[in-house]
Amino acid sequence: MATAVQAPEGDESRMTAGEARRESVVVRFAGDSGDGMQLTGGQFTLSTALAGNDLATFPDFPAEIRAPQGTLFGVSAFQIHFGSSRVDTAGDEPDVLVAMNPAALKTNLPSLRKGGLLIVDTGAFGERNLQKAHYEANPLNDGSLAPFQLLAFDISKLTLESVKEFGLGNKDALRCKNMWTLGLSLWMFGRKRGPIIDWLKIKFGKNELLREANIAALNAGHAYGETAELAGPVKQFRLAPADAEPGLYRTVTGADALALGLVAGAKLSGLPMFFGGYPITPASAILHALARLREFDVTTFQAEDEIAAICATIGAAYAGNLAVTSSSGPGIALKSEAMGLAVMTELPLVIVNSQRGGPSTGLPTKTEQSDLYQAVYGRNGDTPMPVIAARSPSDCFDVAIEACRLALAFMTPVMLLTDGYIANAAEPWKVPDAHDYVPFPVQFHEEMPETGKLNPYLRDHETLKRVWVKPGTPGLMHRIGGIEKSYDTGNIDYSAENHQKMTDTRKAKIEGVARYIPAQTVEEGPEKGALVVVGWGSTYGPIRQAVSHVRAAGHDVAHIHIRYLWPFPANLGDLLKSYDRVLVPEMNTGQLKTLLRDQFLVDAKSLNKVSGQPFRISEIEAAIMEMLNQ
Amino acid sequence: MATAVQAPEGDESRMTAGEARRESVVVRFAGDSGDGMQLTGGQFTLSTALAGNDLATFPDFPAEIRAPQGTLFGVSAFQIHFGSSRVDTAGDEPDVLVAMNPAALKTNLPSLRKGGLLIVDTGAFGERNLQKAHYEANPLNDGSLAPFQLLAFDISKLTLESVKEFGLGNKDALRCKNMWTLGLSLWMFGRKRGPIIDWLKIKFGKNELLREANIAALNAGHAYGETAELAGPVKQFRLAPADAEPGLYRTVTGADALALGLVAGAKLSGLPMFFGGYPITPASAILHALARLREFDVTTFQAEDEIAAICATIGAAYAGNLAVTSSSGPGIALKSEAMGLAVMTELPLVIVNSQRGGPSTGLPTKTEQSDLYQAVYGRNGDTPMPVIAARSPSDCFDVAIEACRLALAFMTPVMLLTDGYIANAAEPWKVPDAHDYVPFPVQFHEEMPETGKLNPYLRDHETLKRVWVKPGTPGLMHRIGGIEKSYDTGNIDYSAENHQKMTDTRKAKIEGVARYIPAQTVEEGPEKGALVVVGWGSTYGPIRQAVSHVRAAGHDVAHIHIRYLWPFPANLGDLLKSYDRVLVPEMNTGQLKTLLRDQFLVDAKSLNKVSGQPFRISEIEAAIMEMLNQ
Amino acid sequence: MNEITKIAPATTPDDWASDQEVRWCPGCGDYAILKAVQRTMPELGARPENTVFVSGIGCSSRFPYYMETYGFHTIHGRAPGVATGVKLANPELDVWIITGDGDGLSIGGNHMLHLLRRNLDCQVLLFNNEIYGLTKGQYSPTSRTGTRSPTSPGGSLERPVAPCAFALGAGARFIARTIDTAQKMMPEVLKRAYRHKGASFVEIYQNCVVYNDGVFEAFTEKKSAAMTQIWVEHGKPMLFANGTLGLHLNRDTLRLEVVNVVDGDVSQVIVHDETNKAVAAMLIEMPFPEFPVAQGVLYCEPATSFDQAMAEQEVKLVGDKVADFNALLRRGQSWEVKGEH
Amino acid sequence: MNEITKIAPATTPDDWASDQEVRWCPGCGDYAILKAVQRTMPELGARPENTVFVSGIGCSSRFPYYMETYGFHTIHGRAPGVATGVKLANPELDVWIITGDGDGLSIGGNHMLHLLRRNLDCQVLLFNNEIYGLTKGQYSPTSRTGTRSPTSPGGSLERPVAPCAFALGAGARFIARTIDTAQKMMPEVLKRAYRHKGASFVEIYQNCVVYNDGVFEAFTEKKSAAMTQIWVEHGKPMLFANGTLGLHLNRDTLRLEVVNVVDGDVSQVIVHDETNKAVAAMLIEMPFPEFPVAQGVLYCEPATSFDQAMAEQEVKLVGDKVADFNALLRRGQSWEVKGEH
Ligand SMILES: Cc1ncc(C[n+]2csc(CCOP(=O)(O)OP(=O)(O)O)c2C)c(N)n1
Ligand SMILES: Cc1ncc(C[n+]2csc(CCOP(=O)(O)OP(=O)(O)O)c2C)c(N)n1
Ligand code: SF4
Ligand code: SF4
Ligand SMILES: [Mg+2]
Ligand SMILES: [Mg+2]
Repeated sequence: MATAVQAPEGDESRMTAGEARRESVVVRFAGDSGDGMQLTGGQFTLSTALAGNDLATFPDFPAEIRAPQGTLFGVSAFQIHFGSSRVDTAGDEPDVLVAMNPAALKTNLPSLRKGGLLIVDTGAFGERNLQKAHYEANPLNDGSLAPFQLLAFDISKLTLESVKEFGLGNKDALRCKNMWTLGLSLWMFGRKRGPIIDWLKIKFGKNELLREANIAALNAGHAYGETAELAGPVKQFRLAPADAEPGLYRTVTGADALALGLVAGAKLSGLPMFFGGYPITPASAILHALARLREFDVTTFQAEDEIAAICATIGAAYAGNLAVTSSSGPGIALKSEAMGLAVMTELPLVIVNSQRGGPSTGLPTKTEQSDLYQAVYGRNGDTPMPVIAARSPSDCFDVAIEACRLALAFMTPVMLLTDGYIANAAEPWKVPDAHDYVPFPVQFHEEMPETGKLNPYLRDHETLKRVWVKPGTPGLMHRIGGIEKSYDTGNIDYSAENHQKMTDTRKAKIEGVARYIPAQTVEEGPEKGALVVVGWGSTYGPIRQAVSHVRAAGHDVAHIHIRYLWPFPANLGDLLKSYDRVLVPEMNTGQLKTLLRDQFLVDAKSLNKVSGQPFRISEIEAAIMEMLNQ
Repeated sequence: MATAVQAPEGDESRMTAGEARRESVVVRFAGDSGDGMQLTGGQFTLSTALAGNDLATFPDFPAEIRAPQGTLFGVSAFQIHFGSSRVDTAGDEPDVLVAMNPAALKTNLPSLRKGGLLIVDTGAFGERNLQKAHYEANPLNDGSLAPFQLLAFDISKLTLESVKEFGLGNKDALRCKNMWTLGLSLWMFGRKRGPIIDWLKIKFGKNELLREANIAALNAGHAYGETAELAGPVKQFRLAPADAEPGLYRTVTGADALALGLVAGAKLSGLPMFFGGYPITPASAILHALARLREFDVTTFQAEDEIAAICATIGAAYAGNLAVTSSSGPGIALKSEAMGLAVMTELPLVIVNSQRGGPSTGLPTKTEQSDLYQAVYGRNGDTPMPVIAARSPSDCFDVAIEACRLALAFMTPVMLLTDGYIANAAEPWKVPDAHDYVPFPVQFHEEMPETGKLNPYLRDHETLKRVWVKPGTPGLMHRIGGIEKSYDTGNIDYSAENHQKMTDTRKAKIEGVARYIPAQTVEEGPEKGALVVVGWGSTYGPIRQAVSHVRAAGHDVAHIHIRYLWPFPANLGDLLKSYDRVLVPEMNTGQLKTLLRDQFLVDAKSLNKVSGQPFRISEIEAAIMEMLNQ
Repeated sequence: MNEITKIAPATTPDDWASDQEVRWCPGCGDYAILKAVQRTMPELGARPENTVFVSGIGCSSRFPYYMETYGFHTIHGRAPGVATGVKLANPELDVWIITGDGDGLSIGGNHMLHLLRRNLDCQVLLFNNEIYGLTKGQYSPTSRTGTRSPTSPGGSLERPVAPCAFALGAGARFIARTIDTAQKMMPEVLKRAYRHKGASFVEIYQNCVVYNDGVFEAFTEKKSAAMTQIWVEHGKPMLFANGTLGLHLNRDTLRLEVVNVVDGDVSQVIVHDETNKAVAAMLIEMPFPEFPVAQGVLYCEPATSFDQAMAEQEVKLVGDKVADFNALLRRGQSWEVKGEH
Repeated sequence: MNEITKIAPATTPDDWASDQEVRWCPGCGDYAILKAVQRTMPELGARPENTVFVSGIGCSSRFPYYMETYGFHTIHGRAPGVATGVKLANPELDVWIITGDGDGLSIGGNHMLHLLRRNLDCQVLLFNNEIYGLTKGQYSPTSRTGTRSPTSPGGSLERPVAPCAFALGAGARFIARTIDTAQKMMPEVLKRAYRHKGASFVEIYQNCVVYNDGVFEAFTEKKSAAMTQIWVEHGKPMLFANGTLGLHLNRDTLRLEVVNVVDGDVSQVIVHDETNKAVAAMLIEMPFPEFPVAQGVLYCEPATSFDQAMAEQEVKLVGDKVADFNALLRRGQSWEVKGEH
């Protein structure tokens, strides 16, 4: 069997056994949409987690459902970063790239670390595939891969051989390639096959043939690694398990954690949940997850559009449910008018925005943080609403609970920002115990007013939250709506003083939220100094790593990561002013920067990346160093 | 005939002939929705204009179409401020209040200047009307009107007498009350009746009976003034005509001027206009005006909703028209998603927002400036768009032309902000000559590309505007859409570098607009100093007056009024920094303030009024003085 | 909607009137509808505290303020969405939707379509005045071609949508029509609508005295009503003009015809079968004045309502599954990190 | 749409194919539709530069990228709006709307309603795969009750909307139906649609191999097609099964029935009158498999199109009025301020 094995040119360190010292490794699986790379990645992730490594993943797939085979735009990739110490990002550049066809090689090679290991299925490098990938010459032969360690062999053929006995058709047999590759990968990192085999048994259930063929391919790939056939660069790695708090762990994606957090929020409040949504990438996953949880008193409603979705949610909130709606940028834009209604009627609502690349339809499957303006400012009128953001997949759980808590504590819609990266990425999660959370049970208003007439805008003096009266309550019939209402009676009131008072009240209520949220802490580094890097949302990982690295090199830098974006924690302004410089890396053109400058008059500077890809640690490091040297 | 005439208590100056020295007078007509106060006001405005006074008006009517008679919420009012020198606002407080019924008295009295003249129709002060206005005692008798000069007499009865000969029914006859009152008012200010009579002739056309009755009532009211029956406070006033540039004048409302400006913009560009709208207060007036202008190559389309309206507009822009859509806050919110499409496809579009009281349905007939955030930031993704604002009714004409110019010069949607106050208010307008404007004719792209394939995102190197190719052009077929497109080919492109480049380009293009707009000037006062008052939109009048007054009293204050809100004029930052203090009065909770602080890091302070009513001059004066004394 | 309950303590029409001043123009048809609804509610055995009126924006949509029930005056066109949330969150509530021809068929047409096809259990009262009242008289989607208005000074060009035909195409299972001034018949229609489980669509011809006065006069005027209206009733021959005229279906042309009824011989007159969709379609679109305008329950063919289907599915799916949240959190493959490590 | 022009220089199907790689899943029914359209365009005598394809968002809405014409891939559900602007701005253009069951009937249902009632001259091709393809397989408004999908794991509850019934209720004047694989018949339907002046609504059953594979199989399979499809043609008796079966209208129950045709005796079989709305409604809603699925032009009754009415009104209103802008600026009462002052 022709296995091309090649060591890299130059003096780049080899990925040999000696490298097992590395604390972490980044592996990227890339192939055709039909090659099952997401499944491979997912299962590799599971085995990584079971091996006790910390990890972060980054699935990166095309907008097309199933693009024609072999095309550049049809490439689907899955990157995983895992290690024996804390892992915060999916990794700047892969150490190992598995490329299942020429298109995958072409689109992913630029990110491979120089000297990194490249595993290639030569069986997929035929004329047609090379053409589809717009290769003029076969890169395996033209020396262009010299900077890498190349391991090129005919995985297709090996797979076919390994499943021959099952008599599958050629197409089905080739579909087992991903399991073969996974088997090899498991061997490389010394992983157990057992859990994957268990999963294959469940997945293929009654289809014995496919089940056994896939298991055979997995075993064959693993066995291939164990034989002596792999000379040269490829050795087994062993990464020690990461230090982690004791407890029960699972992997979780942001979308799943968010769905679970919403259910937790409902449970803590003692309310049934109503979730109104309309499919849109990458928000749909939350709706999908909740649709399966009927027994947790969750009603999901797939509306005819985003407007109907939020309106149904508003109706459910009026009727006394914990109401949630969710979408992505374009859908959130459509909800703007109705959000105003929710603000005006002061109904509790959680609005989840899984941000994606914009403007307009933009880049639906890519990530971005460019809806912060929309979240804070994107409504007609003076229409304030709390905005909070999740920083990582598992953080979605806590942030979802917090969104529910704030919505109910203040009778207000709350915008929860997450993004495409967080939604799809997975990380290990120490499974919490629901009993560890402080419940926030809801008291509906049932008291008969002395006047005989309820004022639905009767307020709590502390929080300014209005009463919540459920239809069905005898004697408390009342009408609410989008027209300005009297502070004193709740009846329609256009008078100048009243509108001023209600506007001031709405503003004061939301500003007052700042008194009920935790003070801003510093993630890492000193409470004052030369430079602070301020982030929000999914830039958490790269910022944290970048600040760590730069601090390790002796620089005076701190990291602040903001969860509460509107209103800000009460101490944030003073905190920021205690640093000489403020750097704000964002996957947008500078939206948090605007908020900070407006609110605190600090000279915050932007580091912007709007490419649909998360920040690399190195990009942030470079920006920090540049700013320090200014 | 019982005419109660009362001089005010205390030492307030009487409104006697001596007062003719006053440079300006504020009159407010208030009555039932059915009393025709808007008509009265409109015609009084016309006669004022014809008399050569400068003027500003403020119609203030209820949200109800025709509220039940006599109710407080059914009161409709029209205020006019006119004078022999420049008039910038509709006046802080009326000098003369005409109250046609108890409800009108109750709701409008609080604004009457102490010592001002109050004219009341006693005929409408029966038991039922008093009750409906929630008066426990008749205010005409209980001494509560002592601080004012009261002129109370039975206008209803006088009107009935004056039209008796025409044999109208009681209802129709009483409808002439407003003309009777107008006649009296004309007498008070020494105005000619001729133009009003001409207008009545046109208005009632074939209905001879009503026409003659109304004319008779008008004459009777006038004659009443001339007779000696009015003792005491009421004298005739004569205000000298205001100084004005020579030329032809007419009165114009903001809505009309805006419609005319759009037509002018279309003419200057040489394009047909397509206007897509959906009725909403106070934006509808623009659609109404344009619907009558078919012969000016204007197509108006009443869509099924605001989304369809903007989408049709986008389609018309694609097809090569000068496309305009218009709405008010809630409708603009609905258009947010489609605005993103216009930004992404880089099509020229004018989006007019006639702002009204918010949030949500809010106060549809009241004015506000609270959609600036929405204009600048209210879309998903990084979606920049120029935003400009009109400051007064006649200014709408120039601003509309400017919006057209920018949209076409940069192939971008442009948001034009006006508001309910400007839309309805009237002022004298020196009618421009269309030939005085520099045309900006459009060149569609028709050149065959050398490659044989058009790149619809081919750009002008200077302005970064893309080419505009009209469907129907042979050989240049191309596809555009909301998905990110390649900078180089215009085909779909999700790649990281391309998205970054396109994002940067969209941003640079809009920021570049700053190079093609006039530098910011100072409206009044020095170019640097202790304090600058910065405004935008319809606060122009009160700010201008307040700054004038305070300057007249010797204080170091300047006034800057911003037309170009996004991007700002290139010199604005430096200009603002040349003052020690920056005060930003806005009819919102501080939206321009946010932009200024973010962009220039100046410590701009807000003066906010969100009551549905324009600022009073005195409110701004007070804020200036407070800030100066800090 | 709920069966008319016998046991509920009786209410009077006054119990259903809120303390708010009514703010429509004097003479507006909305007053008559309000009165009819307030008069009918006690007869339904409905309870104010279990009743929710949801509306959009328009003159008609002010309605909820005048009812002493729970009420939600939402935003333009979106009442069906809000009503859906209210009903799904608490299926015990009686939900009424009040909308106008602009609110329900212009901006809100899509929500109306989906409400009807989903068959949410609620009553939709569409006040059709063929005009936008609240925004001062622009033509609406139901305005007749040629309507002059501020936005159509030369006359509107669009062919109007027929609300009941639209509802039929949308899959509505209950379609009825009545007139603001029909104080005797409207309560009957409302009762039927209330009793129908599923979305009940009721078009009410409503006169806008200010912007479209008399637009329905030709068939609503009391004195000619016998000739210009036909009130259909399930199982009864379709007669009008005090029984002297009837509707006949020409089986060759497949079109309706007006026939004389002589000596009470109704053999040529078709009997109203409210479950026959094809005939309902013909009744709805009968051209006036060649035909009278059909009123009453034009189509009624019940099917499972959305809320009911949801409740049934919930029972089926949830069964006696225990909702153990901690177990849910632990679902999927997990691993234990030991303390010693 | 325009009459099929004879004089235009001939094009070939290849002239209508853009240089873009087609990005649908291998085996998707969209390919067949694309091919049929590209094949038909030359036969219409249409010109690529005068043709605009407007679409919303969905797999189907990618269509314009593959046509070498002008094209606009807009936003979800809004193609009718954009198309309206294009056509009104330049009535010379041939406007085609491409939409899906989600795009056109879920989020875009209202625009579809108004496009149809306004009767804008354009062709609407609705690719109905009874699923949301692009967002990965959620049920759509046309999905059959009980459809299991990521958002309806227990089976969908809603009754589906019937696209052609909806179009009829909306007032469409041209309604047709065809199948992605019907490569022989689809061009005929497309030609009729193109020739119809006004909004032509064409529902195309389209197979989504990934998320809803085979959902139409029962009546689209070639081998049983003769029994499961009926292609109607104006003026011809409604026959299927190679002429051995036909549709009969029972004049008592007023319902359609399938009858045997013996020895070519079609006297019991109704003749298709495409202007008969009532029969069109019945054809559209014939339950399968008791009846075959009706294909072809089900209803066609032309009326003035919106753009045409607008053009006519313009001529009438504008006449030979001179558009003097300076005079317009001076309209109304004005006054002169003299220089001496
Ligand atoms: C989003 C939005 N668009 C437009 C409006 C303005 N608007 C209010 S009511 C209305 C139409 C009302 O017509 P209809 O529903 O027929 O009610 P009617 O007043 O005739 O009873 C419109 C266009 C609005 N309030 N909100
Ligand atoms: C405003 C908005 N909401 C939701 C989406 C997500 N989305 C894209 S396509 C689609 C449905 C597509 O279904 P259909 O129209 O039937 O097209 P198909 O993919 O089946 O051809 C949805 C929900 C979007 N792009 N924009
Ligand atoms: S405008 Fe018409 S519909 Fe509205 S309240 Fe007045 S009469 Fe009634
Ligand atoms: S998902 Fe379905 S509809 Fe979309 S391209 Fe694939 S097969 Fe076609
Ligand atoms: Mg109406
Ligand atoms: Mg579909």
